[in-house]
Amino acid sequence: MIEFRKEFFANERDDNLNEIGKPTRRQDILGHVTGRSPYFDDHLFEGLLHIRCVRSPHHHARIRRIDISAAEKMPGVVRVLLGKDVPRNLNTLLSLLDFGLDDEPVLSETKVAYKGEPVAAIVAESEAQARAAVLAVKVEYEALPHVLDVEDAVKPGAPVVCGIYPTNKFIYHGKFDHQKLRYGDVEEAFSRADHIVEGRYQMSPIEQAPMETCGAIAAPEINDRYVCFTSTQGLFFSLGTAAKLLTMPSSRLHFVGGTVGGGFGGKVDSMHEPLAILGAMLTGRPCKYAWDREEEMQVGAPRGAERWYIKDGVARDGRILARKFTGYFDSGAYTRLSSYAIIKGVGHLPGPYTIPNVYADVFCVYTNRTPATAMRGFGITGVDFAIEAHMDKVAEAVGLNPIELRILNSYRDGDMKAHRRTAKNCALVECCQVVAEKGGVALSPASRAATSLIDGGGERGRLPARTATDQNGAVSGYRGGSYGKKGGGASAMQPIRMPTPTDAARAPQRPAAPAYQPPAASPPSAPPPAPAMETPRHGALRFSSLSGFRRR
Amino acid sequence: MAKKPVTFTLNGSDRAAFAEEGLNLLEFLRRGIGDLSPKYGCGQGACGACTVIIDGETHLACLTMADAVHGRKVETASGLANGKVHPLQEAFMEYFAAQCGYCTPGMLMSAKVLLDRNPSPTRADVIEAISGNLCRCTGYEPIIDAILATANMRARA
Amino acid sequence: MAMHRGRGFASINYPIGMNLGGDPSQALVHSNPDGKFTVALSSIDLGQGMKSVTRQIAAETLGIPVADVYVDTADSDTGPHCMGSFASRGTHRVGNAVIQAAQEARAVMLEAAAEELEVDASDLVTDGRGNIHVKGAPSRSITTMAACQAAQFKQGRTVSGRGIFLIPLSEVDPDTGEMTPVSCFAHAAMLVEVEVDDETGEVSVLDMQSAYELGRALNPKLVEQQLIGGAWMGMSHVLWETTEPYYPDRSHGPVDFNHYLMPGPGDLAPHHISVLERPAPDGPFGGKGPGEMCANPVLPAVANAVYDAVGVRIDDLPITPEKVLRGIRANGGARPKMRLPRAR
Amino acid sequence: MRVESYGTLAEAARAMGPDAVFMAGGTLVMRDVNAGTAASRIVRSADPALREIRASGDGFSLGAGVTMAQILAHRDLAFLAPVARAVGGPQVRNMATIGGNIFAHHPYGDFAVALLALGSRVVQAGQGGARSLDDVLRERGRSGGSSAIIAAIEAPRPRDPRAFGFLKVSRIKPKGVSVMSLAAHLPLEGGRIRGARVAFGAMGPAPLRSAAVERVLEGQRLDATTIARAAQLAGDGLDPPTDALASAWYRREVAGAHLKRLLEKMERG
Repeated sequence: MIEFRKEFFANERDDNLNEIGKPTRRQDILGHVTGRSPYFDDHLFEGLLHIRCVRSPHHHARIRRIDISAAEKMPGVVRVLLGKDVPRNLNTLLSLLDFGLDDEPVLSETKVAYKGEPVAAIVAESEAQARAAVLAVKVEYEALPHVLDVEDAVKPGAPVVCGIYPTNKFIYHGKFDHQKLRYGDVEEAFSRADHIVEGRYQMSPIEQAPMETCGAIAAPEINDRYVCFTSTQGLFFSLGTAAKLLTMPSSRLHFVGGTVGGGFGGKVDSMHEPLAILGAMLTGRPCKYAWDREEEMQVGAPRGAERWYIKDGVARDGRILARKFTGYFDSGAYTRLSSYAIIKGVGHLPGPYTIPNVYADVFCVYTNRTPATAMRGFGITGVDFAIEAHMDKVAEAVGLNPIELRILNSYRDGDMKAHRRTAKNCALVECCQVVAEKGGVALSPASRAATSLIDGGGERGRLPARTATDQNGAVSGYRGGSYGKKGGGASAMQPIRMPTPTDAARAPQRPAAPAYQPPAASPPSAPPPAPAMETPRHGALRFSSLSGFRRR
Repeated sequence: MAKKPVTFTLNGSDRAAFAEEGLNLLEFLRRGIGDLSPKYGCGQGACGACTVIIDGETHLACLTMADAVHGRKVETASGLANGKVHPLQEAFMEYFAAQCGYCTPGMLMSAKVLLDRNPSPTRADVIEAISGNLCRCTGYEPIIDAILATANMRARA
Repeated sequence: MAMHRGRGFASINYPIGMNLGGDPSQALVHSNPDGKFTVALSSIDLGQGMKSVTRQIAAETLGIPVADVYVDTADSDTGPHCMGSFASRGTHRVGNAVIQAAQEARAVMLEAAAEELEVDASDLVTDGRGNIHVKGAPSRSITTMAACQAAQFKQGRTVSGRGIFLIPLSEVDPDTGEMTPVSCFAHAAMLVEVEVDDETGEVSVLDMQSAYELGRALNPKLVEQQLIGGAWMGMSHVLWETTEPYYPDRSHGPVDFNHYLMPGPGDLAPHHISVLERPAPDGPFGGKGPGEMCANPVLPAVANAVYDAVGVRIDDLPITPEKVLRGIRANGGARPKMRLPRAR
Repeated sequence: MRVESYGTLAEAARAMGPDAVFMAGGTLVMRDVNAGTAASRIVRSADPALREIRASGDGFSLGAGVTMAQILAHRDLAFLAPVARAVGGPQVRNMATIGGNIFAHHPYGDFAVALLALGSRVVQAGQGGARSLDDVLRERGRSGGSSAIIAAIEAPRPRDPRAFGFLKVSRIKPKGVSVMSLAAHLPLEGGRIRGARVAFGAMGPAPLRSAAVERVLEGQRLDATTIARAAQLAGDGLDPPTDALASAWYRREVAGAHLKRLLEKMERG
């Protein structure tokens, strides 16, 4: 039951195109219905070996000893992999963007920080043999106190989950233990509000649950290369991660994928490719490493849980004068993508509304649980639940129909947003109006007449006269840098010209070299000098500030 | 591990191969025979991605021991198109009843048995018939529509 | 026992792409000698339709039928770099890269045609059906096949093009959070009707009325796929799903699809969708990317509907029958609100 | 792991031991095989008796290898069709057996709940006579397993099929595992209940009967007052587990509501 309301924004579109806008069948559909679409596991190899991991039964424990002698003698076992076999056994996913510190090993050597963390990997002739050998690896653990709740984890004296971030909080900009948003002065606005509405919201961890579990098959390819068939959502992302962990030039890696049985964000983490390739390197044979469903659900990274506190100051007529957020993202034991999800979330606050005073402190918190990662709606789904459940409470507090409240506060073209950029291309008012009409909800004449196109801007488009800032959560010992300010910032802020279909004759635009390059590739031109960001705290480890997406 | 010869019919052709003791039919079909259309989704009997038809009934290949098909007729999605695509396949294409496509082969097997037994199913019949096949992408609606459309098309023909 | 109906509303917007930029995607387009084109990408089709939508974008830009284009994805030896398929970036970032590559290839094809027709390339247009002709003079034409053959075998031109799309990295001000998060937003509003059983706390979704604004719908059927499936996932998130049912306690984590709960085909609710299309100024043909945002409005709308039905606010997801029942008990019974009455 | 196949059930029974598990439909055992957690010996039997259904006027006997699909297809067992349909999806019903259902661990085993309410007896392979299902399930609840093989289930047929009722409560429709399942057999004599049997599934380590509810129903008419009193006592004697689907608190809390719904449905006929 779908209708296209072409009357909206009709003058902004040319609806007479040849192929765009047509309900063309999917290019891949014949393969899907005949069962011939080639997913990563649909490649057969002679002599395929199977990898399965030995996993921590503890939330948090020191590893005293790993004894693989019995496992090595088990039938079908070809090799047992340990952390020391991984050429560079520490990574953080976004290091490819120079974002954050390496914090997570492929196979842990010293301690485990969540139940299910891998400490060794069996490479065997059959999956059944690999499973049997997993049980034969003897790991001696010394259990450590653990912490599972985000607010417990940020209390002084909480067990340290990941030593690289000793306060269990990701460090933003080398400056604060959280990401701030400061726009206007919420406290001042609260003092003159007619209503204060407060709420606490909790999202649950959610599994992406693609029908195909995550996995990869790697095999020695001709001429000293490795081919890797993978379910990854980012082919070069996984290739770059594997190249880094295996200290191997990207030119020796040949990744094949592109046809994936669902992802929803759960196939970005690149856990499988490096281990499968390592297996192939050390055995000289094709190796498959894939999660079974149980692993997919409990050691595969979920959409992390988020906890949000929202406080609104509201005028009698329903206008929201101020909104304050405190957010905790449960990152689990390592960073993966949570730190970035927060940036995306903070850029999204306070939701699709024009509110003159906005404040947020958002923490990326480490706990002793499975690391979280991306999922459909990355950084947004959780806070949108909080905002919109909260809006319902605000509507009740001021006695307004919930749709009227949204339209009243909705952002419009030309409004200033809390991240200090002007809103454009808005359409929230219209969506609300269409749904009200379909659902038979009566709107006031003012709400019916509202539009995203002309009601905004003016006073609504101006920055606040004053913004209250603070140094809460300032950290020392980190030296933050800022990509933007150290060469490149100016260009980064320039508007970009987009290629348009009516623009055929124009010479193709060639932006500057991409910021991310595979680690082993030699730069095509002299890179800009790297800002001095070495952290004095962590020796060789390098810290990039939050926005320190440094060029190499 | 002991190996047993298994002789059976796959999509109308005689097949024979050795199966290791305890090997499930899914792995046997995929790696032993080379029919990659049944998919691994869980190995627990809970998702239906490995659904195949054995002697006219849907079974979960992951929970079937390979040698259990000895002397029996097995059908998989790769055999559904016989020279030209099956009406169900045509309807799945037309109704956009697949996104990632991973559940599609199993879904088609369940749909085929439904229509073979009940040429004019109700929506509730279709829902019951596909209840053992999970889909994470489509929200099921287009799949239900495609199966009902196939039945309607056949009724008209 | 009583069943209580309630309606809940939510509206959202959604930022398209990795929010700070710095996430390039590339595309290569080239023609076979007979005018059939291949688009080489390393982008991933997870089911969202990456291959299909870039195929339509390439065909539109080249000015040829969609059947003359095939998209090859994800071989790192042949497909140029792409950050990947996440953050709703596929349509927007890769689509723009494909346009740029296809424009370059199209320009060569038109030059080849111009040489054959002995006219100026700038006077040529494509008809989208495999022909190139002089603007206003359809009889002075050449097929795209002939043009590409001429380019290859007579003129020695490669009918090919390269494309990249990059929104450069931007910075975040640590003190204020000032940033340039994204270049375009999609929008949605959703009205959900639920029924709540006050003896068991069970919630059924009865109906969804939605409006989604997602830029131009590049392929309306692909858009429909995302919206129907995405709203189902939203319903699933709010009422069923969790890997840790007793979070933050880790016990009883599901390890199979019998315990990891998602609505079955018998739990569906009719979903009445209206699509609005306000083209994104920087999107490929104005497209934005409906893939992620479609689920988001359902979560709060259902929570708000549960409150409307029985007067229980559940602010912890998922909204299980147990939480609803505990809330009803705490209130001493259901307290229907009926805050979104139907106008007469 | 070794897989052993035997022509007759008697041979299979002799082959059983603490290191062995009997596999019928495979829905439980193969999952363990796939996960590498199965017993070291898998015993199977192709004995045709396992698949036999015998139905007579007063009773019926189901071979332990009879599948849910066979029950659904059997005309004379129509009153059990709603129970069989509540087990798994179509594929599972084509595979899952009566015998397996009796050994199925929480939250599976809905069919056993119905068999328990019917007063079934279990015929074990290689052993004379039959034991009550109550005893077999109680033993299973305590020890968790058994190395005996079930050959068949015998049960009396309700004289009036309306005296038998079944309800499965699940979070997912139409195929989901049990929050709980309930079965009641309430034969009427002169309008009063005689020989009430009420069983719950997913409310203890194994399906179990509710003595308190049965006592309240016994000798009464099935009317609103009786139903309300039964519903109040529904939680008594149950020991529901907490799992991903529901907590013990919730299961206990809604047992009465669901029992009331089942009894009201039976009252309506």
